[in-house]
Amino acid sequence: MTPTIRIQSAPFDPGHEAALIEDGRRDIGAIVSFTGLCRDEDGTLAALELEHYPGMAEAEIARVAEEALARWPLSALTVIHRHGRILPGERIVLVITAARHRGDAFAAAEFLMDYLKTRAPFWKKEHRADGSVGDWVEAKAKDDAAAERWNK
Amino acid sequence: MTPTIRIQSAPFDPGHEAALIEDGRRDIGAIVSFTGLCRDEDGTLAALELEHYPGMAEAEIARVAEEALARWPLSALTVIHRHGRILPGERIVLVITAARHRGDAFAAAEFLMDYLKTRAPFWKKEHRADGSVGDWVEAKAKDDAAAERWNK
Amino acid sequence: MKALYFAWVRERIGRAEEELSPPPEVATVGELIAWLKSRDEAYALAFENAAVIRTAIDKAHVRHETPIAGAREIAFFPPMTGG
Amino acid sequence: MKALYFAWVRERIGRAEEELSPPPEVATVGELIAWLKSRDEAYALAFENAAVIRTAIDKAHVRHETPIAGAREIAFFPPMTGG
Repeated sequence: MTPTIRIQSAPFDPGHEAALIEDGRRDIGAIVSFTGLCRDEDGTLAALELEHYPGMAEAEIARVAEEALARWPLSALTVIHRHGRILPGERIVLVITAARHRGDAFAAAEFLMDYLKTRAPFWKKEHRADGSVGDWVEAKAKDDAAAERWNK
Repeated sequence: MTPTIRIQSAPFDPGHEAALIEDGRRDIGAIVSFTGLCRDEDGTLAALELEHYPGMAEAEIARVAEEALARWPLSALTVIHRHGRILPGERIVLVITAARHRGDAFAAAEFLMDYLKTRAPFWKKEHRADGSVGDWVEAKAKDDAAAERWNK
Repeated sequence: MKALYFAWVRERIGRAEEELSPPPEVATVGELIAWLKSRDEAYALAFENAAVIRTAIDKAHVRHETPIAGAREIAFFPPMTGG
Repeated sequence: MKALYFAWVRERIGRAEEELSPPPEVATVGELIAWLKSRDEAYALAFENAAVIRTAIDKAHVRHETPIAGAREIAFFPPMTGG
């Protein structure tokens, strides 16, 4: 099974991507779809600018996907990550896992997100609503800890 | 926040339901969508007949949803469960959780599925491809164990 | 009180619902099951392994030790297999 | 070898890529960082906290102890914040 991996500036449609996986199959019992969105609770963010390392982003996500396929019996796997300018409320990342059983689909999706957060070469810069260029988003220790738990 | 809960015989569209949750919001960082499908790997199943206890199905899912809302800070929550005749490859159940952070959305979705499996009053009967009426699907000890882990 | 039966409990008893008027000494869900079981072969078959039977009073799960006093609707069914 | 810089490493150095020809005694990624740091103030600022700098050789993550021999492309960047 070859995972679907795309790095793109264009928006994506999670429902469409899941339907592509389901289509015509009778062997999938569980589909888990994770969508990560650009959040701005206090109204100070104009946009996030997502920089990435072309070539390595695809390669690294492919390595993480292979790791997931080695750990869990998956029927299908899709990862889409946007780059460029992303507005509050817009989707940034999509992970879809399909499996016979729900436990495998859930575990693989969570693993993929934890690893993408800490290993995929993307960096977020904030553009503020007041027109100024804000800071680069700082990596969170919480994300490292989340990825670390899969090594136990 | 009032969860969306629907028990219906009609099909549902997971992408549409997630889009309804996302629409116009800037405070959601993570959406986890779980779809459970009717599986038939060996081609012997014509359909599943899903019997349910009207009234109690809605009430019990509402109780499980309230329990999830008490445990995790969720921005939105949708549960849809079909009843009646369901063909292989068709969707049976949908759980969508939205939260600021992905850990809460993942945990709540998995909790909801584990509890739905063991507490929601639905029963599956198999109709075989050879025209015969098959068995009632037996409850799995694995599902009880999965629900039990949330009590720790 | 109204009794409801689901899945193979319903099939074995041969009906989906009925009115029950148990004698006053039947105080708990478990005693109601024992009373039903003694009615005829169909009930005996439905409740032959009483320990696996799940029960709900007024649309909420209850245990076999739960008193039935005040119940308007009581349901009997196998372990759930939804989701 | 080709060097690539991303995010605030790129901003501090003031360019996204360049060709590097380190002297032969520069054997590891960490030594390459130390060599770059000594070039001028921009590099010194970019690599002031060398421990946080992540590195990749030919599009795969490597540690600061990794030898650079044979590397065609080496990239320097802050901890990732995608997803």
